[in-house]
Amino acid sequence: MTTSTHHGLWSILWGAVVAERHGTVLALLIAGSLLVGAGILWMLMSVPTRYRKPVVMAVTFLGGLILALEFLAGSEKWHPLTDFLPTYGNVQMVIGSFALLLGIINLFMIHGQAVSKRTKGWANSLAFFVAFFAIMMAGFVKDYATAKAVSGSADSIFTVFFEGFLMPLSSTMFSMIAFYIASAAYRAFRIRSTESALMMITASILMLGLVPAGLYLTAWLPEPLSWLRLENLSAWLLVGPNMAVQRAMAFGIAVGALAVGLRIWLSLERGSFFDRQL
Amino acid sequence: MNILIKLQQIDRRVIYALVVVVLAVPLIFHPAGHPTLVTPEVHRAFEVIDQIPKDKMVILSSAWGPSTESENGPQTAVLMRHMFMKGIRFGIVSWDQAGSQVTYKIGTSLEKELHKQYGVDWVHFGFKLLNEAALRGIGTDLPTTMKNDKLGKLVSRLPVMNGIKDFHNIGAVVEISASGTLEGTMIYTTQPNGLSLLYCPTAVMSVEAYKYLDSGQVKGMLNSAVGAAQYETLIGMSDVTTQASITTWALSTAHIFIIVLILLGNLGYIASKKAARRQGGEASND
Amino acid sequence: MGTTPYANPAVYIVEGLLVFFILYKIISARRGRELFIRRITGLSSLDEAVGRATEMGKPMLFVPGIGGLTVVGLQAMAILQHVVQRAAKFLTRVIVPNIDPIMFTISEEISKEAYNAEGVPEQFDPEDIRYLSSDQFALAAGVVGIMHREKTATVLYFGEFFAEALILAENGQMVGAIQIAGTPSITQVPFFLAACDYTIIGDEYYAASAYLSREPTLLGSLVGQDYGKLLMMGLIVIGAIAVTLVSVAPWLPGLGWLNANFLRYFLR
Amino acid sequence: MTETMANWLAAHSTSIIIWCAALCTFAIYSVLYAENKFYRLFEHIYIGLAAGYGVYVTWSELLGPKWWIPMVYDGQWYWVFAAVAGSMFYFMYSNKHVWISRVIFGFFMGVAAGGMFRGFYEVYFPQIGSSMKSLAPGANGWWDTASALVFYVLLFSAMTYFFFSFEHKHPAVAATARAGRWFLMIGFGAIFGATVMGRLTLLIGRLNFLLNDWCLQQVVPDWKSIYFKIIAALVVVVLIALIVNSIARPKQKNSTSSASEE
Repeated sequence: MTTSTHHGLWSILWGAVVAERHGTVLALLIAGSLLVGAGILWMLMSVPTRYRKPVVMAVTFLGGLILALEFLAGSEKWHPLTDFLPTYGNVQMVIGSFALLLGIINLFMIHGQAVSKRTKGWANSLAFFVAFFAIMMAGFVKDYATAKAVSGSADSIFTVFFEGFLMPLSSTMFSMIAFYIASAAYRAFRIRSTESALMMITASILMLGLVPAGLYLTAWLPEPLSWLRLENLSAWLLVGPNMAVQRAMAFGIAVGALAVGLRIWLSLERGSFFDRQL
Repeated sequence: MNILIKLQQIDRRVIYALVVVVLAVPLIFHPAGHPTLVTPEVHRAFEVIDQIPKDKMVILSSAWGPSTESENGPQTAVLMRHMFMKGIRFGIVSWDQAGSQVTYKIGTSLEKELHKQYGVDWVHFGFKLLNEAALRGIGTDLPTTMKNDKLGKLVSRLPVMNGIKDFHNIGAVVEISASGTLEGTMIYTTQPNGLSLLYCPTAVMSVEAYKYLDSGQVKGMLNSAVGAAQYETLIGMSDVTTQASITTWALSTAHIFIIVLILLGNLGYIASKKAARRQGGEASND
Repeated sequence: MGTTPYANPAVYIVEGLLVFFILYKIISARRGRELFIRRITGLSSLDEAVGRATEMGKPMLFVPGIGGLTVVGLQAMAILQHVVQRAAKFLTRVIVPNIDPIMFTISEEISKEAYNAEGVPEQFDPEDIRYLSSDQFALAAGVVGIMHREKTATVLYFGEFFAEALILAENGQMVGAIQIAGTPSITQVPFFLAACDYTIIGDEYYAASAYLSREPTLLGSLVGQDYGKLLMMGLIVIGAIAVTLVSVAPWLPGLGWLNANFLRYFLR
Repeated sequence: MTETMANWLAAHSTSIIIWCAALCTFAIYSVLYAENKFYRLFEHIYIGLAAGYGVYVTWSELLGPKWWIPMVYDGQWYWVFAAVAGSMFYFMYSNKHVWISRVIFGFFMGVAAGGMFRGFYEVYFPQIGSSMKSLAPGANGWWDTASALVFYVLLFSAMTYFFFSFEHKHPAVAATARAGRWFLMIGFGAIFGATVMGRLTLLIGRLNFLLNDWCLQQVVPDWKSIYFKIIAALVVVVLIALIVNSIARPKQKNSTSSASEE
């Protein structure tokens, strides 16, 4: 069949493009591609204003089209897009990770300014830089140093930064919410209305029913009333009313997500970000 | 009456300090062993794992880091222990870099205790980047998707992977998570391949998961450390004191404390409203 | 096993209808069809909140959540635009702390434009739009600091929130600010309900941005979504009747057909 | 010299880590009393570490193995174009060429949207299916019918609350929607209760570290030690003083408002 010869031709061409290169050829290819890339960017810069929105729209649409078609048009017999997905995922992740420095640039600007102008608390900003470079350098040295002693101590230092600082700092920050939740319960959880009463009562039953406390508090209830025991009440609340309500909210969110997805995908979304003259 | 209103203005730092005391005391002095309560969703999780045939592997999909170790750590540990005891092979993949370290430690310490061998009874696939392709790959071609294990060895060469290729050889997938990763695993790993999914969330996320338990998209669930403690009861550890059982006892006192706070707060609220009404509708200090 | 990982007839019908409803309503709204949106409690109090800050001569704080450049975040920006315009009219400052560098540039731009639109560009203080940190809790710490130092009279939370929601709302209450929150993050709604004066719940958040901006696309989409939800309710009712009939009157004709050709795609 | 340093570090790393971790924990918790310099310093260290670690991990787990190594060592030169695409993000800092960053943002938004059809099918079709509950009496007799009815009432009234395109004027609709909002509160109450448990569990984890890993291993030999008793007694005394103080005196402005950067 003709399609198969076409297919063969394509694969030969594709094979030529993706063939592994090494040494000087590789270096030349990389340098050349960089030049081509710079050229593409330069061309993009000079795209006239009226073509800019269509370009963004097309890229948005095509980016999503692959995933949409994979599911909607794919079948057991026809699944080239499914086979392409792992590569597609890799490409996305690699490109996305280049955005990493966006946040870092901002942080550097803020703290760099504080240090250079010696504003109040600039020492803290200095600590930011020290911590930033210390853990990053320790990480790279431990991975790339050739001398065993060097990489060994870097590894130990990295472990100290990681297990001695980063891990406890993040878990402590997170655990601090427990204090806030206690004081919030005390000051804000009031029976102001039917609504807040319902919320408060459900929360209280659950708090007791989820832990052994509830088990012992209402264990004296006789068998015919056993459904009133806190653990049974809270179990019923969770699988009964709570489940129905969570599902109702999920349905709303599901349709909402579909609508939002469509608007974005087809570039129908409006708002200052989308409406701005490019 | 007056004291109730005054209590309303109690410094929040006093409440913070009381929370610490209420939690610290049961951490030092606590009843031995486990509470007897076991909820149905934990029971079902136990049954799913318990009935997995020997020729299949369980995948622990672990999406948590050190900041939620006290919730997700006990869940990971008890599931690993059960599978070691039953001789069910399992592989754990971590979608969190720091979490990979923590789960590997849990595995190695249990392995020592139960005389099991890494690479033969279990494998840690290390940290992998969470994306659609990786989730899909678990079902379609596990060894190729994982490639190297935590120690950098080729996964397909490990004895534990004998006969494990794709979803036909996977008994269940367990999602141990501290963030919204459940749906991804559902969409790309378990449902297209008809695999059983168990869920080990942090308490915050457990409430939203009941809709999936109802639909069978999730087969069983261990809710936070409390769920892990219940699971420990099921595998015959009810007399042993563990991190999860201590947590459960400490939670009991803390929850009662918070309920007392809520009650006091509301009594004070009512009292101050009454007082305000008596003073002729002066605004209450709410 | 048994189910195919690709689309089936039920998918084409249900998702097709949903897409149709949404697109149809968007298009008809854009063509100028007037669409109705019910009143959303809490939104009408936005003006009251601006007024209070003006009265007290204190700044307002607008926290656009901790999501990045997502639809939720962008809708928060639409609400921000509305708020800043009102505030600019009364020369009240609005402080906007950001977690995401991209959102930071967008919110800066929006504020600047809002002041321009009110004819008081010189009143815009770029220092009020801040990038704090990309870390969730570091951001929370920074926002808490701002609340206490600036004694903000009004705090608005619109966007995606996670564990930090409670820290923020608690501290806002501590400084005695009037607080309004709106978030589609269901797990954080209870904390806003407990600590804020008004809370816009779940889906209402999307309605809120449509309501405030009166943007036809958003309004149309919202109406289309309502039809979509009605469709889902209808499906459930049909299914429930069919399932009940199967156990009560299995001999009824057509049940088998319905089951084999449609319902089985839902009932796994 | 590096040799001895490596050995010393390796030998003492456990103690060092535990002491550092305890220091960090206290520094962060100190903010609960009042905002202070110690806390602010550690907050900045935290931001710095998190950012530095992020750069390291992105390189060592992502850009290194998935981009640099395939490109430079495996000869897949075409990966260069990923860097070109990635550089487009940075045009957001340019006033003139900001639109180029929109191209790459658009790509990622499109990707996020493209998965919606499959997502809706896999997540919500079973949800719709399992909502089709039989109203006929089942294994538990009429109890099943009652549960199904309760389910439908809650599901539909909560869904009605989220209809926006018509005024909830008709008394039936208004009442349903109001009931729906009440039922939602049950769901939110459940989330609140469970969240309390979750956050307390995390705090228990930290306290457990302070008590068992730090205090018991590094500070005092055991709970019966005299030092521990003294510390415990001191804590109780301070606590009582705090309570008495805060009840006896009317509320004052909290001292958290001390000046702090950013």
